Amino acid sequence: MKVRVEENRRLSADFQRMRVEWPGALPEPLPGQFVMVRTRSSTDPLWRRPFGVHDFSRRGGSASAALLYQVVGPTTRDLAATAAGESIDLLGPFGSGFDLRGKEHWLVAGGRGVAPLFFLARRLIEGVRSLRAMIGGCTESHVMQVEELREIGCPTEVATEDGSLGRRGMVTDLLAGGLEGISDERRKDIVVSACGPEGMLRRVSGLASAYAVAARLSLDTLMACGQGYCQGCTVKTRSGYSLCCREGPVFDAEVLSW
Amino acid sequence: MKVRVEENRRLSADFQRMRVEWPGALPEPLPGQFVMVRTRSSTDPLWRRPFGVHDFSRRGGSASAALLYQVVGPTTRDLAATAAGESIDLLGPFGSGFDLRGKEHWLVAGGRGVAPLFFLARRLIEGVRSLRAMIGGCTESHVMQVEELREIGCPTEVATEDGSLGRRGMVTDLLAGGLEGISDERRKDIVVSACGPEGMLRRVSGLASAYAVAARLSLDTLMACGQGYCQGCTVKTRSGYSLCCREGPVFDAEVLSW
Amino acid sequence: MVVPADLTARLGPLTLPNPVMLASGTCAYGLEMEPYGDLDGIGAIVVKGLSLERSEGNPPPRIVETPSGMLNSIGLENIGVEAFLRDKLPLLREKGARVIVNIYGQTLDEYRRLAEILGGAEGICALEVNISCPNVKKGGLLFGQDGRETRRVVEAVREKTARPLLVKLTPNVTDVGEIARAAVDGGADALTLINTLQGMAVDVESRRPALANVLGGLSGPAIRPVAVRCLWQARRAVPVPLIGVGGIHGARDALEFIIAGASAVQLGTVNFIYPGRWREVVEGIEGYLQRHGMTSLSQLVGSLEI
Amino acid sequence: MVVPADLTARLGPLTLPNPVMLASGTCAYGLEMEPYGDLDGIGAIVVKGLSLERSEGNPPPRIVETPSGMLNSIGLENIGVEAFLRDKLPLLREKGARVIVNIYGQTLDEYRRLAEILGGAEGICALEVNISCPNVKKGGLLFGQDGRETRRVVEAVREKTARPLLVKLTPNVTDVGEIARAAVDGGADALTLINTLQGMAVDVESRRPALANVLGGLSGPAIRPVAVRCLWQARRAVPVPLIGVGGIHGARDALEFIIAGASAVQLGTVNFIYPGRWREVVEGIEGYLQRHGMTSLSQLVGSLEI
Ligand SMILES: Cc1cc2nc3c(=O)[nH]c(=O)nc-3n(C[C@H](O)[C@H](O)[C@H](O)COP(=O)(O)OP(=O)(O)OC[C@H]3O[C@@H](n4cnc5c(N)ncnc54)[C@H](O)[C@@H]3O)c2cc1C
Ligand SMILES: Cc1cc2nc3c(=O)[nH]c(=O)nc-3n(C[C@H](O)[C@H](O)[C@H](O)COP(=O)(O)OP(=O)(O)OC[C@H]3O[C@@H](n4cnc5c(N)ncnc54)[C@H](O)[C@@H]3O)c2cc1C
Ligand SMILES: Cc1cc2nc3c(=O)[nH]c(=O)nc-3n(C[C@H](O)[C@H](O)[C@H](O)COP(=O)(O)O)c2cc1C
Ligand SMILES: Cc1cc2nc3c(=O)[nH]c(=O)nc-3n(C[C@H](O)[C@H](O)[C@H](O)COP(=O)(O)O)c2cc1C
Ligand code: FES
Ligand code: FES
Repeated sequence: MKVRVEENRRLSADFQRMRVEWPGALPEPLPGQFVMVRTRSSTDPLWRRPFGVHDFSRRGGSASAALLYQVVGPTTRDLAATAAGESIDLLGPFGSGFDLRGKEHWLVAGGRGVAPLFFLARRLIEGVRSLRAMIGGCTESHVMQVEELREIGCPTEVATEDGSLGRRGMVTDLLAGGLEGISDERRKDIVVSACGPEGMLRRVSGLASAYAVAARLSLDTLMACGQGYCQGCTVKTRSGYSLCCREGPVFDAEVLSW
Repeated sequence: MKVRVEENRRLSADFQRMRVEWPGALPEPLPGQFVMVRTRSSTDPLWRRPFGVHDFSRRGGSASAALLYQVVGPTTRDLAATAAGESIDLLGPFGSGFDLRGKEHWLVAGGRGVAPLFFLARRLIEGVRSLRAMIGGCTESHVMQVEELREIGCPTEVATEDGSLGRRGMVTDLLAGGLEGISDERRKDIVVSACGPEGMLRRVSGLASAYAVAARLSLDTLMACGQGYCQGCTVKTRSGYSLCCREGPVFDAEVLSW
Repeated sequence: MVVPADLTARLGPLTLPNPVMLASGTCAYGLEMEPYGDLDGIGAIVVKGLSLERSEGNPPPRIVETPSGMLNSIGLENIGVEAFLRDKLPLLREKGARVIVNIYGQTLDEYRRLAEILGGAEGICALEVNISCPNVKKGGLLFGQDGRETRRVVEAVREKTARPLLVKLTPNVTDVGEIARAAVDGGADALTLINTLQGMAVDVESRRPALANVLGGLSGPAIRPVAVRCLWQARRAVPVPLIGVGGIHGARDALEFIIAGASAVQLGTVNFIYPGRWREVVEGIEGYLQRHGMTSLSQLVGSLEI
Repeated sequence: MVVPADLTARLGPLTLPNPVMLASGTCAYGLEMEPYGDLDGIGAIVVKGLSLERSEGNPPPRIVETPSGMLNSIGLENIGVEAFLRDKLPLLREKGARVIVNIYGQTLDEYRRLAEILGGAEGICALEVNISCPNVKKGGLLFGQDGRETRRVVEAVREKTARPLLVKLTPNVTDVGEIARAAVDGGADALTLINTLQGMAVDVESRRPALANVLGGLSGPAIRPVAVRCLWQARRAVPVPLIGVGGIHGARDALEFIIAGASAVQLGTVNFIYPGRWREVVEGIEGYLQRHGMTSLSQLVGSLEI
């Protein structure tokens, strides 16, 4: 489905944010869901690419969604070169969302992983949940949307591996510090929602199980279809294989068999 | 080789003209030669595409070439979307040129076939040859560079199939009329140089042989390499196969075995 | 006035209102395609390959993108034939879908039992026998890579069912014509060509195979020239109707197969990218017939001039 | 400090300073590539397949573009072995090019005579036997589609020359390993995999084959997964060095083959699009070795972890 680009803004050397119209024919997206995007009609690259919904808003009768993307290959390069008024080809929204229930939410993002978590933060604030965010990246230019998170009222800490912004270190160090400093009682009320590179998610998972907090991880697998047709995006869970695009991309850390 | 686009101008609904820098490392092109162009790094479309050199000029130490192209597929669509300051990937110049010798030159173009003939006209005028041009197309928006030809001093007649510009009919009707109206003696001095769709070139060839004038035709074959590596662009001649990209694209009408 | 063209696809005992099917393994159990158009508009839906028992399939990673194609080693994951009949088929029938069931076994006996079970089920318009499966008795070789084994599988299924029988051939053979003849000798009503080409990719950074299974099946536009060639070779080898599949991305591609001799086509990998594409292909074929003054699909089938 | 890596490619009796060759039929007689870099920087140049007599090749159209690939039916047009030795080889030697001559015959005797003629010529570093040619005695089948015929061709050539002998295999077979074994049994020093995949395309507007010859060979990135698979299958079947070819577009692709077991690679179709690409591939392989702390190419060859 062709959707019109309303805005496309460069945020740093390799990150951009795009706002697109959200046609009435599409269901309203939930935080954690994603869309499948295609920028060319040629057959290389062949597949659509998944992008988490970064934000969503309605104004009057019309709606728009935002995507936050890191420019890494042909599709994201094409996206970066798309001007407002042009269109992109998008299907969705697909997949399961993050968990909006729970007393206290900790959002943990690595690099472009902040994309779906910003939308989650917005919905959690609308639902008047208690929340905080921890955003990490290798360097300053990979840490996105910190001000925007604070603006919508989400307390946000930052870590970079090179120390160029916030605390020097991994975002999971922030998480470890946070979990360490609180009581067992309070930990029961916490839901960690995380998105980022696999190594980071594994550490989040490890911390969550060590401190006995719930964790929901948004996984990144290769996806040919994004909607359950190809059975290619399999994730190993304790009860067998699951499709990342349909049962995920958000999984309980507990069910994953890593 | 990456070359910088200096100007890219829309001429009609589906024609554009692009000026690119011509690096000093490349030999100076001759009228009738072509370049092989690529606009993407993905592998579909796979091949470069050939484009005749439409014009060439030097200013001071630098040189630039013009391409005139009809937007028909992915490469020409990409070309049309390339802004001044961006680059395209170009190899060349390849192939044989038109014949600059001869007393009187008649240039016959169908549609985008005017591309190499304009450059030929410029060189012929520089060489103070007597010349005239006949430009045809199915409709007005496919007849390009008529004013420019007249400006550089080339008398130019026009025919369109729908009569929207110039005489109604085929450009080969103009050629037939011209050849009909002159003496056998004068015909000996004439070289017809033609570029256009195959049907038109066949008619030019037929007229040339009927009126015993010399004709040089620029052929359009599929080309994978444009420079003699693949042996894919074969043209049947009376003495066997020839490579369009190396022995052509310009052939004596006589030697072709159609 | 444009006369509507007759798009009926004739596949021996099987007749479909139009020649555009969805290929096995690329549309799950068909129901998943509903958001992109009413299922009864599709020529036929070939559901994911079914085995006797539910199968988990191969470990991940199972897919990788390649130039204009993809490799998959799904490993024929499926819910099993009984679950299909119980949970999926009734819904498909309700929607008016024409259902073709793709089956695979690891022994002749498994093929036989599948044919028996499905032979009795209502609302299935044909069986498609996938013989691109490892022949347990013959090491790495597939049933479909050997003429005799091919014939034996098809005979085994044929004995157990009177339903229209399609046999789907692998391109990974020296002589497609030979396998085609064997399948027809075994009792196939029509042949489907082709299944995926065997391929492999390496992740150069980790120096591991890109697929956990090492080898996978190549599909998508990259393989279309091979698929058209196989179809044409089969056409010269056997007199039965053929179904073309492999790299069809749009109507133009479907027409290549039809002109080369296919009575119908299947869309596979394209469903992942443009899930509603089947409709455009149907319309594109109809438009082509009208533009070329033909009144029925059968005039176009095999019209290639050599 | 970055230590320069040893890029020497070891192919049995043949040693090359780097593993990047140009594939037969994609660089004419090599000389045509000079504008894009000194010929002595190329690992080796495999010239256009030569036959005893000059051959005109097939009628046009001979090529057509396909998704991430192309079909060709050049028909092995070439100037003949004598003209090559007289007109091309001296110039190639002058430029310091390492020349491998690709040969094909239509009978065993033609192969023998080619080997004799070339066996005596100076300045050829190896022969590459193309067995993807129609076997005149066996109808449509190619020599390379049959194990026994493969062995006979290789033996015939082997008898007549002591030069390093490469044998180039076709992927259009059921079992690449079997043909690889036959070629090695016949006396091959190394194997080149793969030649083109057989394919076909239809021009839907004219309803004619896109190639005058109807069938053609598919090459380019589209076939890379098939080529890597064949290379890997050959590696498991035979102990001789292997040369990988098929769809290499850049260094990353070359590394796929090397990691899967290729001691060298050949660039084919990419020469049409990026004629100087061989240099970037050489540099890319060297950079990879350095980045991964390897000091020589041989550490990388066949390093795939399954
Ligand atoms: C559910 C989900 C949601 C996502 N949401 C977002 C989002 O909101 N924002 C965002 O920026 N990204 C997101 N991604 C990731 C995004 O889909 C990928 O980065 C996408 O591949 C980019 O496409 P591309 O064509 O630009 O680059 P690609 O060509 O796909 O390359 C992407 C990266 O992968 C590497 N790569 C490519 N092919 C291979 C291979 N065969 N083996 C190893 N590495 C390879 C490349 O080197 C490159 O670094 C999401 C992914 C998933 C699964
Ligand atoms: C020597 C030479 C010089 C040329 N000079 C010029 C020039 O100066 N200006 C200019 O505009 N053009 C020129 N051309 C033609 C130009 O190279 C082609 O139009 C080129 O293919 C355009 O590339 P594309 O990617 O935009 O479109 P393509 O995808 O290549 O498509 C071009 C056209 O061909 C059709 N087509 C594509 N594939 C097939 C197929 N398999 N079978 C049948 N039809 C098909 C398409 O429908 C489309 O109409 C020249 C050609 C040659 C050989
Ligand atoms: C992910 C995937 C799964 C497949 N599963 C099956 C299957 O279960 N049974 C079968 O006969 N073919 C299966 N195929 C093969 C397709 O039906 C089809 O023959 C092949 O992909 C070529 O067509 P395409 O290029 O249009 O995809 C599968 C293909 C893909 C890509
Ligand atoms: C136009 C063309 C001509 C070819 N001619 C020959 C040949 O004469 N002998 C040969 O052994 N292979 C020939 N080949 C095959 C290539 O050498 C190579 O094996 C094949 O194209 C796969 O590699 P690629 O995908 O990199 O092109 C030819 C390929 C092409 C595209
Ligand atoms: S991406 Fe195809 S099933 Fe998940
Ligand atoms: S286009 Fe390759 S030889 Fe002419």
